[in-house]
Amino acid sequence: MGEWIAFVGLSVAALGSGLAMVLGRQPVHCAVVFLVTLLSLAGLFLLLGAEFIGILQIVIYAGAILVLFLFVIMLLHAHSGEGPRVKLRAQPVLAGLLALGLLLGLGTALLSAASLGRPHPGPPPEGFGTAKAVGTTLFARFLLPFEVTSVLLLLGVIGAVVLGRREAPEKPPRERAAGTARAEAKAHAKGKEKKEVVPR
Amino acid sequence: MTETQTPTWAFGLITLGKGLAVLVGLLTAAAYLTWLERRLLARFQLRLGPNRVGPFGLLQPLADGLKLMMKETFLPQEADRAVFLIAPALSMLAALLAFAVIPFGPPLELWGVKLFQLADPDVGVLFVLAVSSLGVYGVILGGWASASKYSLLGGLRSSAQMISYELAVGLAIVGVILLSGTLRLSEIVAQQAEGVWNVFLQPLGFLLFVIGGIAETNRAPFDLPEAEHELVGGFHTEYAGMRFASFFVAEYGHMVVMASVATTLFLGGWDGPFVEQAPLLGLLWFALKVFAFMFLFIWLRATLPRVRYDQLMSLGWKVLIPLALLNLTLTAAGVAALGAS
Amino acid sequence: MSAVPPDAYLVLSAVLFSVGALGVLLRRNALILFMSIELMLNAVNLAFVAFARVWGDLGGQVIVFFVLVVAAAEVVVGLAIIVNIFRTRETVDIDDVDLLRG
Amino acid sequence: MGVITSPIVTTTVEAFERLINWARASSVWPFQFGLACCAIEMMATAAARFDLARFGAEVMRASPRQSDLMIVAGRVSQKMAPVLRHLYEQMPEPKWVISMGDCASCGGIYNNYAILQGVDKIVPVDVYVAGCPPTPDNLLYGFILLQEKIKKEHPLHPIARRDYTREKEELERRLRERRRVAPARAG
Repeated sequence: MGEWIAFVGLSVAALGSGLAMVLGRQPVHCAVVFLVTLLSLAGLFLLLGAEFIGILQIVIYAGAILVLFLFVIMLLHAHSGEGPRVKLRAQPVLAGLLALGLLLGLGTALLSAASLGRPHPGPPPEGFGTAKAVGTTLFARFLLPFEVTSVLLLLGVIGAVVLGRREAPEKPPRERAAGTARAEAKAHAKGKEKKEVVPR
Repeated sequence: MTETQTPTWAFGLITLGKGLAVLVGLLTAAAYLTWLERRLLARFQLRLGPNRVGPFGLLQPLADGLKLMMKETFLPQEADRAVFLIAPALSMLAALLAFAVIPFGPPLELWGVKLFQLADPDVGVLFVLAVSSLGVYGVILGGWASASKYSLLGGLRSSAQMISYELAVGLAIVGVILLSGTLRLSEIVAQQAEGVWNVFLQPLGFLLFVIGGIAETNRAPFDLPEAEHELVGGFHTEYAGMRFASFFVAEYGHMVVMASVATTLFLGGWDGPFVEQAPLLGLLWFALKVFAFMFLFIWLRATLPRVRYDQLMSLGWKVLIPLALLNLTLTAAGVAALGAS
Repeated sequence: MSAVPPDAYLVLSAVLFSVGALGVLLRRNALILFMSIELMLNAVNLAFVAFARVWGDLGGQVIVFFVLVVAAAEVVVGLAIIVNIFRTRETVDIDDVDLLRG
Repeated sequence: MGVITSPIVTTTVEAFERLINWARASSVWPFQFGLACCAIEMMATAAARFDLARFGAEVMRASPRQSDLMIVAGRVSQKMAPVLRHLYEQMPEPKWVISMGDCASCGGIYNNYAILQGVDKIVPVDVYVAGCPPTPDNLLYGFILLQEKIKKEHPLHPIARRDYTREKEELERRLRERRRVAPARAG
């Protein structure tokens, strides 16, 4: 009974805040309701016996990723950021239809493939979902993916640093001396191009 | 929570009682820390400090609280109403929630329920990290919702600062986890009570944790989010009355939490002389250790000037995190060489 | 009433995924669009955890761990791209950046 | 509006008023706001020898939203006046003003077009502190006077409580007088 109450409450919270996030006008409001979604999802993870993953969800998603989102929203002081709709006027209708279709397809696929009508799996085994169990599985069965993930993270760091740099570093003086005229012409062209872009 | 003998109502009642006690205790501690800070700062500056309100000025926090409660409530015109209102509550919540898993006394049991710890989850350390990472929301949302450029700058600064220093703090904690082999806070303390305190095994980790903790609680010398000389009041520039008071209490609550976590992870929690004979003494030891940290916080505020923002960032990323990684590597090597505990 | 069947979690995850997809299809603010993608990832995570519960296999939970890592990397790079776009074009509306030039 | 006259209610209200006044008077947070040389003396008041902190008032807030008292320390130039007024209006109620020094009180030696001849032309001043500049003792004395003034306020009756019975008597007395006078004139 308690589980039902928790489940219904959390799923209503998750769904409501998810919808509010998708339909919200103000990006900061979207981020705040998304925080509610994340927390209720973490609660659902706890209900499913995934203690470690649930907490990890809060630490990584709510504690790092969403803060980064908020940071960027504030950095760009971007309000709704959506001008009047000029292209694709039918987009809202189409989007709704497509999402509904996706929901129907997903629902049938999941329910037919999964456990519909199967008895409840019963209480999880002792130690299911604890940090120790998850860690053992991670380092025994998934060692190679784990190592590959670290490479992925490194790539992410490098990518962010490269993309986040404001300007290309200045050329060393030797090169600059050699191609001053060319560089100047290039800079001039670039400036012109920018001027063309700005009024749009 | 796994006890089968205890009836549910008794468990609920005890938990409720514990929760209330912790809540009241933490709020009182936070309020009286402001008094302690003002008295101690006065001592450091050869002054007397507040002494007219009650004996030794002990009623000062009461007067401050009452005054703030009776102030005009007010909302800036351009402010985002909902976010402006929930930001202080979020900040407060994050400060209070972390205390739920901290064992502040020896594992005494009443009808099979632990008396001196609200909850003892398997992932206690991670819970503390998760909750303290939520603390940044109050600050950043409050700063944004005020619709003032000082507040926004304060919010941005503090979010960048808290994210950066949380890494160092987390990495410092990993060293302790490697040594103890568990994420359960009560077990970490019990192991220290039997063996050596972690501060002797992890001196570098302890130092990193304390520095990172000071930065994460936005205290001097890292109190840039509220640097008065550049940002007026930082993220709480536009907050007045009770909402400002809740930010204030949350800040001191964060300090208590940080001190408690440091005590639990590095200083052996409630462990101290004669605890085995008189277990209640553990509460006193715990309180004393937390108090020592508080003293350190205040001492640092009275001693050190505020660092510059770029200095803060380069300290975090170029010094603390590499050192934390070094500490982690050394600890891992040591644990691998000597065998896991 | 008995315990919640894992199917209920699966249905919830499907609905959440569709909501996220709706956001991706509907919104033009790059940041909200990005958050909708995160919502879809989270819905998938929920399905993984539910399956882990059904089969009593921790593999599902470990996959969630990987999804978290990938999401973190993705967000870092994606947000950097958005910031770059904003620097040159002063907009976060994706309809304004449909040309393949900066 | 009916006036509640039950003695129990009155005493309770008075007790509350005393409590609130005590809290307000013991925790007056000044606004970190210095204008000229008087500001130096204001800082000296907060420093070790005089220690404003004893009265719970060392919490100088940088934001007007969080402060209760504005110490106008120094001459107010005509250019500063609107700013000062703006800041005063940004402070939430209840708020007080101490006009510190001769310049802030009446223009002082700056009897010219550039300086506001007394800050009370733009904000309501509670306590004037004389001196050029006043010594920290003077400011402390002014501050204690302000505390006494706060303690005489009626926070639950924002407009100072009127003594209705006496007013009524006064009115009746005047009416009687007029009646007595009027017939005489007629006669």
